This record gives sequence, structure tokens and C-alpha cells, in this order.
Amino acid sequence: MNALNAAGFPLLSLLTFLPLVGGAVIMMIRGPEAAVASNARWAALWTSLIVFALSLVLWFKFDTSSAGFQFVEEAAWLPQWGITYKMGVDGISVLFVLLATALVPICILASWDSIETRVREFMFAFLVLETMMVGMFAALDFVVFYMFFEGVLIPMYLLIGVWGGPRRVYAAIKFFLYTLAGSVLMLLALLAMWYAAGSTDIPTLMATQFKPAVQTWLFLAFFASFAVKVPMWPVHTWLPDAHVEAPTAGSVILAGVLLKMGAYGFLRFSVPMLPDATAYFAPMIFALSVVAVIYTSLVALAQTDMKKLIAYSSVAHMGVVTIGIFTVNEQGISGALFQMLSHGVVSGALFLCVGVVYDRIHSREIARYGGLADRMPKYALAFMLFSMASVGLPGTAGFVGEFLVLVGAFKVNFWLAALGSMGMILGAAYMLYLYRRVIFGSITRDDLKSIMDLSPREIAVFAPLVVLTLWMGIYPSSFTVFWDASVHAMVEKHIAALASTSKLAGVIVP
Amino acid sequence: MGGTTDMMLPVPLSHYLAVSAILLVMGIFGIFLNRKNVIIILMSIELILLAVNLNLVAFSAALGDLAGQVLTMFVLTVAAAEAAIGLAILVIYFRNRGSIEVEDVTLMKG
Amino acid sequence: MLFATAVFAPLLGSLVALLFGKQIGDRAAQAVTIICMILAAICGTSAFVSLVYGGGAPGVITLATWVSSGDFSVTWALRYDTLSAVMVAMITFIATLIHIYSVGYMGHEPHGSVWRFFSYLSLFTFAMLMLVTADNLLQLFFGWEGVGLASYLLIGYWYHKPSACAAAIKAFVVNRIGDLGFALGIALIFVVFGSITFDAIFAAVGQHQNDSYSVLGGTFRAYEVIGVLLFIGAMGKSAQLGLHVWLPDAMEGPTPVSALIHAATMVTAGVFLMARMSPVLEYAPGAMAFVTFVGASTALFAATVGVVQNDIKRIIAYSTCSQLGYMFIAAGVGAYQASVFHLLTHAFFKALLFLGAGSVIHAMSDEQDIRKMGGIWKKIPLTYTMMWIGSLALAGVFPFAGFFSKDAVLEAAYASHGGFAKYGFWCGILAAFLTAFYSWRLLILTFHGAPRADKHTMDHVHESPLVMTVPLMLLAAGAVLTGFTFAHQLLGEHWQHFWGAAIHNGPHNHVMHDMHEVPGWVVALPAVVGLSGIALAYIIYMGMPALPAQLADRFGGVYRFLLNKWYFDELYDRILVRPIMALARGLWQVGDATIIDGIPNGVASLTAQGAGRVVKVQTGSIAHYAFAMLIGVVVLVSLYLIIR
Amino acid sequence: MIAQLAFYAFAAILLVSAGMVVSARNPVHSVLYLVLAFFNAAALFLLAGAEFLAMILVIVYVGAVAVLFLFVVMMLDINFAQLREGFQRYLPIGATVGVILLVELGIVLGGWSLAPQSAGLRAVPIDPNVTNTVQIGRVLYTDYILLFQASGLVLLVAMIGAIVLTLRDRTSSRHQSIAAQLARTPADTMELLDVPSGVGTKGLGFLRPKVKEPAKVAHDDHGHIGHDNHGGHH
Amino acid sequence: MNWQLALPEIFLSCSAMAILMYGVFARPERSFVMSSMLAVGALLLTAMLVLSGTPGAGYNGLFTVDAYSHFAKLLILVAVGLGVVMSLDYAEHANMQRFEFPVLMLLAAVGMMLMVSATSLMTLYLGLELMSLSIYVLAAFARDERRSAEAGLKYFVLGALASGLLLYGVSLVYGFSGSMSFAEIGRAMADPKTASPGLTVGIVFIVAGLSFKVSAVPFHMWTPDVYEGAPTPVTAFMGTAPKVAAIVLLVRLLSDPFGALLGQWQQLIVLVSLASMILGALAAIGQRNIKRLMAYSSIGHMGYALIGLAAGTGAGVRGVLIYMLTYVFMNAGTFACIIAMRRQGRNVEGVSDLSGLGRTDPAMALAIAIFMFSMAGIPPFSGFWGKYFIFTAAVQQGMWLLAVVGVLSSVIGAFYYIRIIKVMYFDEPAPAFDPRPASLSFVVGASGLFTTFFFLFPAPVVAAAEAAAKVLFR
Repeated sequence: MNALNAAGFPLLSLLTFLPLVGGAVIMMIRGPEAAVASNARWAALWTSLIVFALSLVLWFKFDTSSAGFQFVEEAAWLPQWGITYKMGVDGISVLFVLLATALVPICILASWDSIETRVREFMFAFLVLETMMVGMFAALDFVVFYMFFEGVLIPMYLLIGVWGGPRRVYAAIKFFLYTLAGSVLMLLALLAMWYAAGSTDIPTLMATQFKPAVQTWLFLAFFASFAVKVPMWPVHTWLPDAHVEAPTAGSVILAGVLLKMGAYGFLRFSVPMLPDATAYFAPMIFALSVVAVIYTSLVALAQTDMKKLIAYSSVAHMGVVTIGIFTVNEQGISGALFQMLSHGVVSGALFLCVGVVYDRIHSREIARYGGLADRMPKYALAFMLFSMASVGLPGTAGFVGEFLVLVGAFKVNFWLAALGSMGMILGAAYMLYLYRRVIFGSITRDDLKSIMDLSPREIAVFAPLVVLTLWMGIYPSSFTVFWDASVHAMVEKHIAALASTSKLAGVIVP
Repeated sequence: MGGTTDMMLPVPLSHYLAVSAILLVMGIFGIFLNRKNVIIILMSIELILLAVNLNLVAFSAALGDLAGQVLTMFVLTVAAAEAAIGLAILVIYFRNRGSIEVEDVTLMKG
Repeated sequence: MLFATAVFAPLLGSLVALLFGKQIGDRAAQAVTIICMILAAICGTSAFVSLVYGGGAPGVITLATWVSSGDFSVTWALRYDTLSAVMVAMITFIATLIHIYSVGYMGHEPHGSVWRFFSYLSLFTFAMLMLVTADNLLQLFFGWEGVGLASYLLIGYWYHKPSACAAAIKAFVVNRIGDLGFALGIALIFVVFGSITFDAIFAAVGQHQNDSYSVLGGTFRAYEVIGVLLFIGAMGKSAQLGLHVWLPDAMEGPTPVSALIHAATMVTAGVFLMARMSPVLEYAPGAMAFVTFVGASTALFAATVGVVQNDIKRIIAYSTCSQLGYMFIAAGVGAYQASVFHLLTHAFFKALLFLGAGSVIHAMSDEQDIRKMGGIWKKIPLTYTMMWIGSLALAGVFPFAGFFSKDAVLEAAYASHGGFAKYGFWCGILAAFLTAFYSWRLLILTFHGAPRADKHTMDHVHESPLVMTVPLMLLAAGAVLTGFTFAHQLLGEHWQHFWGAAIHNGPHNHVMHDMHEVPGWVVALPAVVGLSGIALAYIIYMGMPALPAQLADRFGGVYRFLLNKWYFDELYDRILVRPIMALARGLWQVGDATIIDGIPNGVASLTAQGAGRVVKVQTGSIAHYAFAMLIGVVVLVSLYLIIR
Repeated sequence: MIAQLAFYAFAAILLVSAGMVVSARNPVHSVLYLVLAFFNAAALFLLAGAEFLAMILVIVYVGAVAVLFLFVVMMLDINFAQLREGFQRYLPIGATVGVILLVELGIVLGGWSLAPQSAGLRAVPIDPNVTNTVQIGRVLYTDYILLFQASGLVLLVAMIGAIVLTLRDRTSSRHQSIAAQLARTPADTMELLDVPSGVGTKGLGFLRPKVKEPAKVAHDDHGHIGHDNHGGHH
Repeated sequence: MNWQLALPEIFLSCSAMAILMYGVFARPERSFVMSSMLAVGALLLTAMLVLSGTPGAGYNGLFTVDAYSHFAKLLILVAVGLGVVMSLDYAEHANMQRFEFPVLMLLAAVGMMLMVSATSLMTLYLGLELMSLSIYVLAAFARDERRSAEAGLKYFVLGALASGLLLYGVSLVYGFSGSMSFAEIGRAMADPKTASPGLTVGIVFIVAGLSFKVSAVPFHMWTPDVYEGAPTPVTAFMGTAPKVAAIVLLVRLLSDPFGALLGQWQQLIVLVSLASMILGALAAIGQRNIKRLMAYSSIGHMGYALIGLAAGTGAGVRGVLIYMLTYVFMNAGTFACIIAMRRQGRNVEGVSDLSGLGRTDPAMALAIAIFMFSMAGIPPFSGFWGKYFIFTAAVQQGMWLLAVVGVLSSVIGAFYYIRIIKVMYFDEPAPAFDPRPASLSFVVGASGLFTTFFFLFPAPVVAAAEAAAKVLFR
């Protein structure tokens, strides 16, 4: 087996495991507590920055004209049992790797001061999380995927539980059990697929045709796992709790990357591997997604906690993503992918916005704030931009994905498009309502009168996100070009698969 | 069941087996009956072992195979060893608690 | 190039003011934005002149790819044709004047924050320019939403005022409802035409005439559905009946904002959309009838409400609403040219009215209630004059601009056949009467009669500074001149030469011709009713000032109904806002917290109970353990014997 | 015929005494019934031709195990009066379980037949011409040497176990440790302290002997505490 | 007769006796540590003998050495070795430092090795008893400790009952098949149609007896009490090696001589497995004593292992072996941590005593966290791989009920595992534990490394397990 990719360099493995190495180094730091904390911060930042810099190679070297997997590396692992260590990215996954590597340094920078206790462990957990995330998006073997997919639970559980808010224990355990309950069923699906195909190699599985009856069960098992992760209504309630209790960086990474894992799973497994079941279950997914969009948007409207509001908005946005994925047309999937990316940036940024004021006032109650525009104009500006992006204003990142999904959904059904886009209206309502209550109005509380605007460090945190948000809104083609070929191939294959099954069915049942 | 091999038994094998089965049930019954005294439970277990031995000997005779008897011998040996250890444990238990009532042996539960 | 400069100069000004406003200060920010605006106005006007009079060729300036996915591909591009050139010239011109005016108007604002205002103004202008120069529907949507954002920011400019914040949110959210329809319309256009670029759509109009689309349980011609969806978008932005509720509240913003976004430009986006999409709408007669109907109803509705309002800006706002109705009547009957013409003239005189009102408010120490004004005409004669000019134009008195455009609208409505057109005509006539009436009611109550303000205020009444009055005068000039200058070109016999391919009239649509051949009384009627409205107002408010109160008493029900704007806000509050908020809380507390969380929590507690029960068996008694084993054996043996 | 009669007689006594074992109120009686049961079982062994085992049963079981039981029962000095309370509580369930099991075993055992495939596959065929003891002796150290040794280990474990559990080297009893006694010096065990008069020993507590440095209190000038003269004693 | 087949066992027995002699004559204060060291050495040598042994059957068909027994024996020896090392420090504190302790462990190891090599019901029985009797004594070893005595008594009484039932089953099987040798029983039952019901009832009895040692439901009742009462190193020992021996024996017995009757015992094992998984998951919730918790956890784990047996395939047996391998290390490591839970010289066992361990002793907390995540089956830890191969077998056989219930109960089980992690990391620190002796650190470290890095080198282990399983399913 060729252990190296075409470039002769195991880039993806390096990206995956370098953070782990960094984490190990951090755990070896000894000395007085303050020094350990400071060194750990710097070490973590440098590690993540180096990883990010390396990951840029993906951006520049990726061949956008190819629909296949690139940067593929392979090593024997359990050769007799069809399990190999195989990494690679295609247009669908490559940007998520970049998203993960880009968000981690931002998160580390964002938790520079807000994490005061057990800094070393925090940074370690975060880097482990990065390993898991990058590995998951780069995995080309189902078992490898599963390991990373599940492994994410460990650092995230600790991040929420150790550095979280007052109800962190409940939130952490809920998060853990919800997602575990979903994913164990996927393990069974994995085994069944392995049994049917004799391999857990993802490209092989994609090429395998499963019997329609089998597909149904596999689909349901995948659904159990990915729907929780997305999260789809009605298995979304772990998310608000987890978000609210997690430390800011945890929320950012949760919203930014972890939620994408479910949708990515749908795209990587459910849709390409199980075309018939996808077609069969799409209406159900649509229904759930539409409910998610409307229901959670409404719930967001009633929130009194900033993070919870944004968390619920995430559910609504992810509802749009699932609609897009299951339209299985180019606009729908492309829109879903874009929405995932933009949501990763925007809602991560929104959580950072909450974190900024939380660090100062230590409250997330919306009613606790008001009139921040007076004291924090830069903050207000950034917050406005991200709110508008979340609302889906054209010219920001949020619009492109939402609109493409709308177009994709329209191809399926008018009502799907109309109801699925209700988030446009409700989203505007809750985001602006939030913004008004926090930023507008007059300052009434004494501690807000002396609140400080963004520090240079915080500006450094926000600046890349601002740039990304506008970039993605104004010139989205630089992102969509990555996956156009892959999405095209996927849609073609899906249509062909459906056609062949119906032909098959025609033979069996005249 | 008039085989050639069961001529060593004075009665049909089933009679032996029946006695043994009744003995087994009595042993089990004894456990249900005596929830007070651990020693009685041990004796009930001895009855069960006796039933086993009876079975083995009967089968051995019926099959014309000595293996059953050899096993019986080992069973007897082991049972003796078991009794020694069991009673030793019982003694230290009694020393600690001053009682061997079954219901008392509930320091740990749940 | 000129054209592109006209579009992007305001953006530049806005960004500079926004990003560096704090550092460079208010003065510099104002200077930068105004310079950029002037540049834009010059470029915009030149582009218009060169296209219409200089023989320039219409075209498309492509800038960059925007969104592309599969066969869905959209570029950033500027469309240069008569329609957009007219709009650009008008927008840049008026916006420049408003920028200048704002320097004076916002002079009392605390220092260090006005840069924000100018940035928003320029941003708004930019968005509007993007809207009118869009080469495709998505870019149009970009501008569309951009003006929404800018209007949100401007309405909520005084963010300390809760009412301003509420109005800002209301404006944005109500607009969004329309935008959803618009977005769906765009999607449907893509599904039908396979593209959303104007050229591609217009070229393919003929091929998809008989396409149908199923929705609401029925199957309709796709064009009709498109027309209705687009018009829903236009309804939101142009404050048509049903989605108009945001417009009056939007008066919470500073007055120049009202002038800019709620009179001259933003609200006209819907009309512009109708004109822009004329090639498609021409083949959607059902949708067009709907447009006429809603426009006519709005014209009448807003006029009735305007009659009884007391807030000077709200009266003008309702008049805007009403005038937009006229524009839609025209668009609905196929006379897009008349519609755009009215748009153009209206932009001038309505901006004039708003800025004049601003000048009054400025003079009256921020008083907006006309019941507390009166007797100030001598103190602010210039403003008074300007308001007269504006009102005359609004009322459609010859030779002011409104006369030409309103007449054209009504003639077109008459000339077009069909019930909805007739409905539009008569509503328009009625509204014309009411318009004239409330305009003079406003004038008289504001400027004449005994002073009703307190002495302190009256002492401070003063004419506005030059920086405010000069724009007023320029606008007044526009309000006087645009009518007869352009009427002939836009609507006269060479209208096709003027418009080129920018607006399309279908082969069966002869309204542009027919409108010139209506009976004489139709031409005269608007002027007559306008004059009689003025006369009535004069009689009532100058002659017998006690009468209005008596009338209000006598017809209390009607009065309150009108005063409360037909109770639309209350209705929406009852049937939409409150139920939705209640639903939201219910879904959260009951749906999420009780039911959805209840299931896993219930499972958890069941599990815990099960655990308790399981553990209870573990009594610690040797005998019980032995029982368990023996019973286990017996059960297994029994099962075994049964299974066999 | 006699053999058959003997079988039934012994079997009957066996079962009756087994019943008495589990139902007797006095554990001593139970043990004695157990002994009786063993004797009868030995007789049944004999009837089946297993003479050696019968002897073993009597010698090992009656001679050792049962006596051990008896010994323990008597040693443990149990309050017999209380032992029979609650006797009836589990009777129904016990009876049910017993009856079901008996019926099932009856069904199963009644169907015994020699497994056809196994005929002639005797591991150690019984040779009627050789005595039982000799036969066992022949195989025990040859074919079954492994198991024989293993059973030896079992007995070893039993021995170790019984000893390790019950044998007490009495730590409380006073053995002489000559080396330790000889190595003792006065400094190890005694210290002299100044005790201010008129002060009690409260608050000072009990001083342990053999402290390397003299107790701190000795230097404490404030003399708030008195001293305990026994501090040096062992 | 090829007596060398049993050379490891013979060597280990002789070593045990030699150590016994040494202990008798050595100076009492040194005898315990020295004899423990010697025991570890003996185990190592035995392991080498096992490795160098050649497959074959001997002792009149009573005893067999094959890849399957190799695998199991090595695992048992490792487990016993870890047990001996773990008890080194504890015994001194608990006043149990007597040289008989390691000797009994060695003798138990001999018993287990006999069990896994048994190819006759007789060997099975004697090995089982040798092991059991040693453990009875070990459980009661802290004889002045009331709970230890009670644990010993419970384990003994119920164990004796279990072996009585087992023996009854043996007698039935003997009577109905005419032989005690696995090979001949198998031949007698080659045609399941002619197998008499007596055989199957006998199987039930034997399964019941072995299930007791495995502590599978409904023969599990002793487990929590004995785990709690027995001295912790003994609990650790009981939780690992004997379980391996018993389940390996059960697997061999059911798949080799009774393999043809798969259809008859499969349902039985499915039932037992289901009940064990569910009970193990449920009952551990709410436990405050960590040893009891581990007891229930082990019941659950045995349920999972039995899935592999229920599958009745080579893949299933492979799964069982891998599962037991990972289980031994997780369990030993966890118990080493529990033994290290000592404050001011006194051992504590409450889950709440772990409060804030993440801050007071990060290394140990990390180790426990790894073990807990591993037991919950979270990748990449070894516990995941155990479950992976187990469920592979179930899925291959289409045993969806088992698989689904299995994964779902693993979620319930995960609750209490992560609750321990929660206590360690999220709660406010309790006073720190006493310094951890090197012996325990060794066990924790070795187990932790194995558990964590198993995923790096699964192939050889899986290959070995597969080779072992091939013995039973050719």
C-alpha cells in the first residue's frame, strides 16, 4: 500500500495528529501555575496556527476540477478485515477541514483570558478536539470515521463539564448520552455495511449497491446518529443546553464544526450510499426540517438567554441544511454545503459576540444588557454584521447558502421552499429583537456604563471572521468552486442509481 | 431399557435416577426452606452432591464405564475440601458476627 | 465607467465614514460622504444624459462571478439602460440633496455620532443603486435587502428611543415577509427559465408562456404565480395594503431619512421591480389585475387615513403610501411608463414635502403634531413656500409635476379595459380628492391660524439655515419642472425611443396609445377633484376651525377607525404578533421543555426507577440469591423443554 | 430380588433422612440425619457395584465431613430457638420450584437410553472379572493422573485455606523477643521531664514514648501545662 | 503419554508449592513481598512455557493444548500477574501480608489453566474447583474484616450450590452421551435430532454453573456483594482472570462438544446475554460504592461477551476473546485505581471520594477517565474494539435484537461511566489520596497504555484471536 499521497507527503495525517502532538507537549509543561497557563496558551496557539498554515496547502493545491478524493493516503491497519487507515478529501470535505483548522486558533485566542482555571488541560482538550474534527472530515474509511466521530465526544464532554456554566453537568451528560445513543446505532449500520461490502472503505461503500430493504434500515440507523448530531427536530434539545453551558470556545466549535458532522454524515453516507432510501425518506426529512425551521425559530423568539437564542437559531439554520441535502440537486446540496460553512463562521462569531460581553459582565441574560452601542461601537458593528449574516442578508455569508437551498427546494416543492424559508422572516425577528435588547436602548446598569469595547486581542479574533463573512457573501464562488465537481458527480450518481433501481424493480415487479 | 450393560444394577436405572432426582429436589427444597441457618444450606448442598454422585454411579454402572465412578471419587474429594474451606469461612464469619443466621448476612446489598 | 462610479462612489463614502468616522470626526465624514455623493450625482446624471440624449448604447457591465452552482449562475453586473439610468440619476440627485440637508438637520446631534448617520445614508444610496442597476434578480435582491438593512439602521438611528427600535424591527421584519415572496418568485423564475439574468429571462419569455405550476392545490400558469410572488415582494417594500404597516412607524427615524427612504427611493423599489419585470408581467394578466386592485385599494385606504392624522410626518407618509398605490395602478394596467413617471415626479415633490416638514419640525423644536403648530408662516416664509409647492405638486395642480404624472396614471387606468382598471380609476379619483384635502389641511393647520404651541417654542421658531433651504429650493425646482419637461418624452409619442428596450409592452397592450385618447372629462377630472379638495380644506380649516372637532365627535366611529389606521396594527397584533409570541413561549416551555425534553428525561427517570427496582432484588440474603439461581435454572430448563 | 428390596429400603431411608436433614429443627439432628443419608447412599453405591466409592463415602463423608459439620454446629453455639422462624414463608415457592423441577426431570430421565453413537466408546470399560477397587486403582494413577494430581492440589488449597483462615498466631499474647529486649536502652523508653507543680495533666494529653527530640512542652516556659509522669512508660 | 503438554501447569503448581515452602521458613516480615515477587516470576516463566508449548492433546484426552488455550492462558497469566502486583501494597495496609496469598493466586491460576485446556468434563470440574476454592479463601482473606468474611461466606455458599448444579448437569450429560470427553460427546451429539432431552437439560445445568462464575444473569446475584466485601485486590482478581477462564471454558464447551446443538443453547445464551446487559446497565446507576458499581459493570460486560458466544460462529468467538482481552486490562486498571483510593491509610470506596480527582491527582484521574470511556465503548479506546468485534459477529448472524439492545444498553451504561468522570473532573475536590505506590502505578500505567493504544496495533491481536477461534470453528 502506498502510505503517502501523490505529493509524497501525508498532509492529512499531519493535520490530524499534529494538534495531538502539540497537546502532548502542552501536558508536559511544568512549573508555577501562572507560567504553565501562559505557556500552554502560547503553545496551543502556535500549534493551531501551524496546523492552519499547513491546512492552507489544501486550499491551494486542491484540484477543483476533480470530483474524486485527493491527498489520499493509505496504510494497512486491519488488512484481513477490510479496514484500512485511509485519509483523503474531496470537494465536500476539504473546506470543512479548513473550517476546523481555522476556527481552532480563533477559539484559543477567544479563550485566552476567559479560561482561568486548568488552562493546560483546556488547551489539551481543545487540541484533541481538533484532531478528532480534522480526522473525521478527512477519514476515508468508515471505521476511521467512526472513531473520530465518536472520539469527539470525549474532549467535548470535558470542555462542557469542566469549564462550563452552572448547569454544566446536566448539559454535558445530556450532550454525551444523546449523541452516543444516536451513534451506536450507526455502529451497527457500519457493521452491516462492512458485512455486505466486505470493506469499510468509503469509496468502495459508495460504489456498493445495497438492497433497497437493507438501505431502509441502514438509513434509519444513520439517521439516528446524524439527526442527533445535526441536530434535527425533535432531537435537538441537547443543543441549547450544551451551548448555554459550554465555555465560549466550546460553543463556537460546537456550532462551528460539530453540528456540521451530522450534515456531513448525511452527505458522505446516507445520500451517496443509500440512494433509494434517501428518496424514500426525503419527505420525512423535509417535514422534520421544516418543523425545525419554524419551530425552533419561534422558540428562539421567546428566549431570554443570548446563547440559547443563538443555539436555537442554529437548529433552524441546520434545518435549512438538511432540506438542501435531501433535495439532491446541485443547488440544494451546494446551498447546504455553503450554509454549513457560513453557519460555521457566523454562528461561531455570534457565540464569540456573546462571549465578549459574558467575559465582562458574567451574564447571558438578555435583559441584563441594553445600550451597549454607546460604549462598544466596534462590538456593535461586528455584532450587527454577524446578526445580518445570520438573518441571511445578501452580501453576507448567510445569504448564499440559504438562497441556493431555496432554489433547490423549489425544484422539489413550492411548500418546502416557502416553509423552509420562513426562517428568513422569523430569523430577522429574533435576531433583531436580540440585537435591539442588547445593543440598542439606553444603558441603565452601572456596570455597563464602564464596559470596555473590544480589546486588540478580541479584534484579532473577530477580524478574520468579519473578512470571511463578507468574502463568502460577496465572492462565494471561491468556495463553491471546491465542491462543484463533487456535488455534480454525486447528483448524477444519485439519479443514475434511482433509475437503475426502478428499472430493477420493474423487472421484478412487472 | 433392558440393555446388556445395566445388568450391574439390581433395579432399572430409572429408579436410581428417580431417587437421585428426588434427592436433588430435596436439596433445593432445603435451601428454600432454611433461610435461617447457613449450615443447613451447606447440608442441602451436600445432598445435591449426593444426588450427583448417585447419578454418576448409576450411569457408570448402566453404561459399564468406570469414568463415572472415577469422577465420583474426585467429587467426593473436592466436596471434602470444599466442606473444610466452607466451614472455615463459616467459623471466621461467626467469630466476626456472632451469628450465622442467613438474614444477618446482609451487610452488603443493593 | 461613469455609471459604475455613480454606483460605487456612495459605497466608498459609506465605508470611509463607517470605518474611520470615529477617527476622522463628524465633519470629515460628512465631507467625504457628500463629496462622494456629488461625484455620484454628476456621474449618474451624465450617464443618463449620455444614454438618452447622447446616443449612448445600453449595455451590461460585468464585474465578477457571484453565486454559481450547477446551472445556477449569477454575476455581479451593472445593467445600463434607460430605466436604470433614469433611476440612478434621480436617486443620486435627490440623495445628494438629502445628504446636504442632513448636515443642517443633524447639526444638533451630539458630536461624534453623526458620521454613523452619513455612513448609513450613503450605504442606503448604494443599496438602492445596486437595486436599480442590477442585471439579474439576485443582485436586485441584494439591493432590495440592502435598502432594507439601511432603512433598519436609519429608522433605528436614535437607538435610545424604544419606539425607534421597534419601528426599525417592524420595518425590517414586515419587509422580510414580502422578501420571502420575492425570493420564492426568483426561485420559480429560475425553475421556469433556467436563469435569473434579465436578458436570459426576457429572451425566453415566449418559450415558457404555457408552463404551469401547481401550488395551493391548483395549477396555474407559471407566469401568473411569478407575477404574484414578485408583487408580494413589491408590496412589502412599497408598503402596499396589508404590508404597509411599517411605513408610518418608520417616521421614527430622522426626517431626512424619511425623505430619502420612505418617499423618494426605497419604497419605489417595488414599482421599479414591476417596471423591470414588465416583459414577464405582460403575460400574466391575472397577476396584473391583482396589482391594480391592491394598488387602487392602497391609494384610497392611505388617503382616508391621511385625512385625520395629526403627525406632520405621518400625514406625508400616508400620502406616500397612497401615491405608491397610484404607481401600482399604472403598472397594473400595463402603463409602466406612467408608473415610472409618477415615481420620478413623486420623488421630487415628496422629498420636498418631507424635507419641508423637517424644516418645520426643526423650527418648532422637534414638535411634530400639527395640532400644536399654526401661525408660523410668517416666521419661516421660505419653508412655507416650499411646502406650498410640494403640496401643489402632490395635489396634481397644473403645471406642477404631479399634475402630469397623476393624470397619466388615471388616464391609463381609464383607458385600460376591465373591471379592475375601472376600480383603479375611481379609487384614484377619490384618492386625488382626499389627497388635495389633507395636503391643505396640513398646510393650514401648520402654518395658519392662531399659534397653538407654547410661547417658548414660538419664540424659537426660525428659518432653517442655508444648508437646509438650498436643497429645498432645488427640490422645489424639480417638483415644478420635472412634469412638463419629461412628460412628453416619457409618455409622448416618442416614448418608445426614450425607453428603448428597458420597458416592454406586450403586443396586445395598447394602453400607451389609448391613454392619450380618453375623453376630455377624464383628463379634467383629477384636476377638478383636486381643486375641490383644496377648496373644501380651505373652507373647513380656514373658515370654520371648530367644525373638524364637531365632525370628529359626530362621526366618532368613523373618525377613530381612520385615526387608528383601520385598526391594522391592532389586527396584526391580535392575529399575528401575540399568537406567535404565545406560540413561541408555548413551544419553548411546553414543546421543548416539557414534551421533547420530557421524553428523554422520562426515559432517564424510568431507567432510574428500573435501576431501583432491579437493585431492590439484591437483598443481600444468601437465601434469596440462591433462590434466584434455582428459579433461574428451573425457568431455563422449562424454557428449554418448551423451545425444543 | 433381595437386592431390589434392599434398594427400595435403602432408597426410602435415604430420602426420608434427606427430608429430615432439611426439615429438622435442630441442626445437630440435621447433621445426624445427614450421616444416616450417607450410609444409605453408600449402600446404594454398593448395590450398583461401586464398592470402593461406598467405602470412601463412609470413611470420608461420615468420618470426616459429617463430623466436621457436627463439630462446627456444636462449636458455634447457635441459638436454635430462633432458627426456625419464618420457616413457612418460602414453602410455596420452594414447593413449586421443586415440583416443577421434579416433573421436568422425570420427563427427561424417563427417556434415558444409551446414546447410540456412544456404544462401545467406553473410556474405561468395566471388567466384571476384576474388583471395583482394583479397576479404579489401575486407572487412577495412569489415565487420570492429571486429575489425581489436580485433586491433590485441591486438597492443598483446602489445607492452606483452612489454616490461613482460622489459625491465629496470637498477636495479643506476649512472646519473648530476646534481641529486642537486649537492644533496649533507657533513652528509647524513658525521658525525664520537669513538671511544674500545681498544674494538671489536662491539655497535655498522653505522651507517647520514644520521641527522638524531647517533647516540645518541656521547653515551654509558660508552663501552662503539667506533665504526665507516665509518659516514659511502656 | 505426552506429559509435557501440561508443563506450564506443572511448573506453576510446583512453583506454588515451592513458594509455600519458602514462606513457611522465611522470616515472616519479608515472606509476603518476596513470595509475591517469586509468584510474579513464576507467572512470567509459565507464560514463556505456554508460549513455547506445542499444540496437542494428551492425558487420555483430558487435556488439550491449542491456539485457543494459548490465547486464554496467556491472558489469564497476565491477569493473575496484575492481580498479584496489585495486592502487594494493599495487603500491607490491610494486615493481610501473608505468603499464602500469592500462593493461592497461583493455585487458582493453575485451576484456570486446567479449565481452558479442559477437553473433558472431569478436567473441567477439577479445574473449576481448584480455582473456586482458592478464590473462596481469598475472598475471606481479610478474616477480621466483617465484610470480607461475609463476602467469603456468600461466595462460598452460592459457589458450592453452583458447582452442585454444574455437577448434576455433568452427570446428566455423562449419562445421556455415555462419555465425559468433549470429543466423544460431540460425536454422540453429531445429529441434534437424535439428542435426547436429558442432554439439553444437562447443558442447562452446566451453563448455569458456569454462568455463576461468569456472573451472568440470573446467576449474578453474588457479584456485587462479593465484589464489595472482598479485599479489593481479590475483587480485582476475581473480576478478571476467573471470568476469562469461565467464559473461555463456556465457549469451548458449547461450541465444541455441544456445537451441533447450537440451535438449542443459542436461545439460552441470548436470553442470559440480554438480561445481563440490561441488568448490568440498569443496576449500576445509583451505586455509590465504586466496587459495587464495577460489579454491575462486569455483569454488563459479560453480557456483551456472551453475544459473541450466542452468535455461534468463529467471528463470535474471536469477538469474545478480544473482548475479554480488553476487559481484563480495563478492569485491572480500574481496580488498581480503586486500590489507590486511600486516605490516611484507610481505603475508601465511595464514588464521591473521587471528587475533584482531576485536580488533586491528574494522572490517576486521566487513567480512570480512559478506563471509563473505554468501558463505555468510546473509540479509540480498546473497549470500543471489543464491542466492535462482538457486534460484528452479531450483525453477521443477523442477531439484531441482541445488537440493538446491546448498543442501547451500552448507552445506559455510558451514563454511569461518565458520571464517574463527571465526579472526578466537574466536582469540587475532596482531600487528596495518599501517595500511590509504585506497584499500583505500574498496573495503572500498563493497563492505561494498553487501553489507549490498542487501536494502533489491533491487527496482530485480532489475528491471534482469530487463530484461536479457528480451533473451535474450522
